[in-house]
Amino acid sequence: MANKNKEKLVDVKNLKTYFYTEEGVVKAVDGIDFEIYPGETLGIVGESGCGKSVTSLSIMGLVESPPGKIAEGEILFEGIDLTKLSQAEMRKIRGNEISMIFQEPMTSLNPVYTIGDQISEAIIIHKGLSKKEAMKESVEMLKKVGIPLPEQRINEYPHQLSGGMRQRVMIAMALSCDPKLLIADEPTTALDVTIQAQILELMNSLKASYGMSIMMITHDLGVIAEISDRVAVMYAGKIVEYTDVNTLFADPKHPYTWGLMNSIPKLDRDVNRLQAIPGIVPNPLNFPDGCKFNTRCPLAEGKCFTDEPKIVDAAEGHKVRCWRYKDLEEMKKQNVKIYEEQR
Amino acid sequence: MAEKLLEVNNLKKYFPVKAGIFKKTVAYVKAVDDVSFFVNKGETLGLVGESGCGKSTTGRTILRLLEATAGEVIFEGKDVLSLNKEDLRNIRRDMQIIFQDPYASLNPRMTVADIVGEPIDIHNLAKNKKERNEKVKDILERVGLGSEYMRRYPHEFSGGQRQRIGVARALAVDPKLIIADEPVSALDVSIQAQVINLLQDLQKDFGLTYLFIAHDLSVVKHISDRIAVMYLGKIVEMADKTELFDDPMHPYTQSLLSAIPEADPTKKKERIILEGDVPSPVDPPSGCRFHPRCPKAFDKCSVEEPVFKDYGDNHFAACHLLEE
Amino acid sequence: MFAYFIRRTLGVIPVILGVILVVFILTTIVPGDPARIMMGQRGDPETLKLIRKEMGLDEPTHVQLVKFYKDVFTLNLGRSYRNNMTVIESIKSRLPVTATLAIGAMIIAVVLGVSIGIYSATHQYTWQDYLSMIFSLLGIASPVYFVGLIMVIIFARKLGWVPGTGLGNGEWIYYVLPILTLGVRPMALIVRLTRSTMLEVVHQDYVKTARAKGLKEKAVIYKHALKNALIPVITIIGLQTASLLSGVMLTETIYSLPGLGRLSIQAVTNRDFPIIRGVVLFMALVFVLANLLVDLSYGFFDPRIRYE
Amino acid sequence: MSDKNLNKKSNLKSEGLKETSDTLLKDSWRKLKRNKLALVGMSIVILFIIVAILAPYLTPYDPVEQLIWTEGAAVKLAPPSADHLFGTDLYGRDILTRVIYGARISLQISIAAMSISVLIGIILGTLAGYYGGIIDDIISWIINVLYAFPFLLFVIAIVAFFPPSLILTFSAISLVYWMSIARVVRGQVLSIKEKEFVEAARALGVKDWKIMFKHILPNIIAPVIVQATLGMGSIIMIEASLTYLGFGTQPPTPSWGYMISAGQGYLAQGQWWWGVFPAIAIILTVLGFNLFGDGLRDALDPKSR
Repeated sequence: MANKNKEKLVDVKNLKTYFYTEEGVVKAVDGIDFEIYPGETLGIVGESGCGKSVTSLSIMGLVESPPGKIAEGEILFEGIDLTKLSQAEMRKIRGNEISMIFQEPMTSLNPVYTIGDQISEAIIIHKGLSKKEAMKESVEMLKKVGIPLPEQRINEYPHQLSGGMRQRVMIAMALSCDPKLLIADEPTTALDVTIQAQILELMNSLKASYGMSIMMITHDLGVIAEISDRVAVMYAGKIVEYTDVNTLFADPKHPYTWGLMNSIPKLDRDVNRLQAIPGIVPNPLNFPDGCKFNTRCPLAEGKCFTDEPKIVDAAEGHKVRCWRYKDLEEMKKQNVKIYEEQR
Repeated sequence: MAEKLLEVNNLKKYFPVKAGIFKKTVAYVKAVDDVSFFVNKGETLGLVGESGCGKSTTGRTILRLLEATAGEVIFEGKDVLSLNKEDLRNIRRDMQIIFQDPYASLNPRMTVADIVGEPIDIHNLAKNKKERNEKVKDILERVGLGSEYMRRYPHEFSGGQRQRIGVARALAVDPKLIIADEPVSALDVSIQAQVINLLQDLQKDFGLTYLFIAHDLSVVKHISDRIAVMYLGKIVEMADKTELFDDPMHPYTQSLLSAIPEADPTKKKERIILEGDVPSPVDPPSGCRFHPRCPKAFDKCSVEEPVFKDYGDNHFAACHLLEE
Repeated sequence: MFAYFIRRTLGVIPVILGVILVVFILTTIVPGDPARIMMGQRGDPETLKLIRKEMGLDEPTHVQLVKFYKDVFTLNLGRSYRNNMTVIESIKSRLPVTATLAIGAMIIAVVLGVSIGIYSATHQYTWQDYLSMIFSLLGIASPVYFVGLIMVIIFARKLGWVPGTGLGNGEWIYYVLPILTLGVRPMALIVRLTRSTMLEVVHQDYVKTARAKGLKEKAVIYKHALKNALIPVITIIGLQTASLLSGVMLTETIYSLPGLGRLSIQAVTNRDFPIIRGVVLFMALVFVLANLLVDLSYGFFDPRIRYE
Repeated sequence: MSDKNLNKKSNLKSEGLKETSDTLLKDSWRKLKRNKLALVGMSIVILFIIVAILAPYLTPYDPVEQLIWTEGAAVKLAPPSADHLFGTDLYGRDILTRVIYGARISLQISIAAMSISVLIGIILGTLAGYYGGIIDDIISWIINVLYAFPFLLFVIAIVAFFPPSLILTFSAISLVYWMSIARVVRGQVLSIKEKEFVEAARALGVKDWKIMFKHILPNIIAPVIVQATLGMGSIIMIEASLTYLGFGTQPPTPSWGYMISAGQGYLAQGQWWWGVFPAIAIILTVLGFNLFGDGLRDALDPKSR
């Protein structure tokens, strides 16, 4: 057991990140546990407001405070609790051992500095190179992420590049100091499909050559299936299901995961109607009692409205947070469509 | 033989590019450049393409929210582009639009009742206030919103609910054709399914015809009967949806289909990764517009523009490979 | 970028033509006979006739207008009816005082305003932040002449640190209070604007990116946030020129300084039309040119414009 | 069964819909109430307006009557006392009374000037923004030209040659102030006319003028209110400066700017009350309008919650 612990690159324990607003406390992340092993890709999937982005910002120590604060929990990175580090210590890790790329390539680069300027910055602080050497290194990085004419590009400004190119620049910047963990927050959401395919391929090949771990945050089950080894499904600040990618898609045990998978149209089979999850995500200031999914869950009954389920091992390496996951299994066997095709 | 409700012939929409000292028009963005297609009564035609391919401009030009540069838009035998103001207003009873952004598409200072009631007032579809309110109530219920919502303002609703209000507004005039411009792409996955189901139900109940504009191929495939694929202002392929997905003819369609990440980790499909970015529509490549990125391009492609023609069973495509 | 420069510069031409037109209208719509107004009771019919002829008042309006345009472009703006100096000479002799005041005040306002604004933004909700907010709110709400009055009483009369009014022999010490007085309002505005744009910029994605790189907070603020935050501040500096010139009139009045502001007020009181025309025109042109400079400086701060 | 009901109820709640509907006005008021500075500003503004309206009922003195002729030298420049809370001026007039009546003049001029400015500003700004093209070119040109003049000098140049009157003062101010409103309106119209709900209205066949009145104008009211509130402060300031220089309201009509200019000479000699009280009145009023305007900007912004 101790041995296995040592292997973990990241070990998040009971993380709670709250936002203290005038209207009340928003429990954006409310007690989540997960781990990332060296060289693997962990996918975190969920809809807007589920807390997936806040999770990544918590790891980076970039939650805006006030109003945000890590209220509880540990984030162990190579055994060190990041939540206890000083700002100065955290800065040595950010951009160096853990780096991050964001959703909006259009706004994530500073419009008034050149590409080279922005990439070399991290190299200068973390690797201690001179500006000139760092610029050379930046050209190398741009080459690695597949940007044509890198010598020319480093002198250009972000607005001169397309969205896909900018995301490549972000990746070059993130990888410039050989991080052990790359956090990617919806890196392809703002991009077109053909460009998304390019970026995903690039990330996969860079992962192979750099051997880093990736934490991939997205709402797109397709991207998750494509790139992750293991997946955590988040809903209303909690992880509701957590297992490896093949198991998740073959045998989803949480009604939310199940619903999510059935609500997206498939390319390889035709259905007349999609099985939509009814209702909307509850207001974070006004979460229901009991299971947070109970306002939308067709299986919700009795206990679901009063007691919050704990996350349990439903099978070896398959965690789920639901009182009725066994009933769901039964229904799946009998081919019951739990999300009725209501009109 | 299916009856054509809408026929678009050689539609062009160019936007002037102004530059230089005197802001003279130095070039044109050829957003829509010689596009022809038709939509049959009662069917859904999906119009897909990546951002900047001109699909939304096509939709807006058909409705004359933008004035076309050239071409014909025939709706039930009438050329929409040559109608005068009065006739245009009348024809707008039959053609409606649903927008992408559920936040920008509803007037924040109007109640839901007024938003949905406005089309009824304009086209005098109700004899008195009571009838109008009845109608509004009716329509709201059809899109899954209770009449208790009538006095509320848009900002009180979630994105999915707002999109329903937008649908109700379009529905209020009892249109024949609805142009749906990316109606679900701003919504969360679980909400997308609700709105897609709604659109399908309404189509069945009212015998609606849809021109469904989207960038998400799986959504388009789910809802459409036929699909047209746009690239850089042109339609490169158009066919029945099963035909298009089973046997894509154009290399762009092929790579587009292969690029979609599928929610199935067991399926590792062969990707055709396209090189580079979509070129600027101001100065599109010569010959076939896809040739600089096309994995199968040959000499002729950069010189001569391929003709968009029927390769049997209403499977249209524009590619030199097919002519060989 | 060249095209941008040229276009902006050319864009100023219609505004200048308009400014000249407005100045003409201002001094033509005057009720009654300008010659009579100028000379008051002392004018005998002969003099009045002479003045009318000299000013071209006996010509139809459109001829007068064309003549006025010609006069402006040939810098032939006539002479004062009080001391017979040409308008150009009058402006030249008064300009140094006003320029010293205005430029001095602007430098103080920008340097202090931007620094205090940044400090305030980076120390949000501290007592220093509240203090600077109170100062800037009061600075914006206080009339220039009252600020000047209080300063004179405190620093000149009570403490005796600096001379009160007048210009002495033009030593710099005489400019201290007027410059401070004139600078208070623009400084207060710049403090507020810098603070609010900094707070806005700090929430931009690229600032998050900079932090994610592991940059020190100082580098994040002064390198990544500041340059972006300065763009709207520069705009305000340009637009403030006009209200600064209004302030000049008041400041010069309370400190009895022989500048353009005083000149303009004297000219209005004296009904000295050529001087009124000249000074109003000059001030408007200064504003137009100042804003042209601001526009051009965007090219330096904002690469999106540089590569337009 | 009760579970089902519970489910339904929490569903409604979770969709963010309260039992009663919030109008935009109520929503803004809720946001405004949270902003203490804005409430201070609003209180000052309300106080200012009440004082201006009720002036004759608030003070036993006449603002113009020179008491030294009836009560003798004792009331000449008398310091603040129980009888004269703000003291008296050189002519034995009660300064508090004159400050109160000064509020009246300020309010009259600023409201009149602002109403005209808003009217012209909305009309020209909307035309420029909605139609664009040559109409926009001309209106924008006028705005740019007028913007080039120092406000104070421009107004002085207008008022100096006409017989002074209230009407002249506010007309001259609004003649140049409208462009501040027009600029805001034009910018707003430009951005709103690109919104999809305007496109939707066009797609429905709504006529141009109706789009302007029903869809665009209601959406620019908020920024216009904000700009007008902030502008009230500027106009009060301009009016006071004008009077201070001797070009605005003429004595003996009580006006803050004139009182400062008359009282400034006595300030250093210890008779500070003549000049200081009207100055405090100006500062407070302008501050009030600025704080209230800023608060309104945040409260009326649909983006902030």
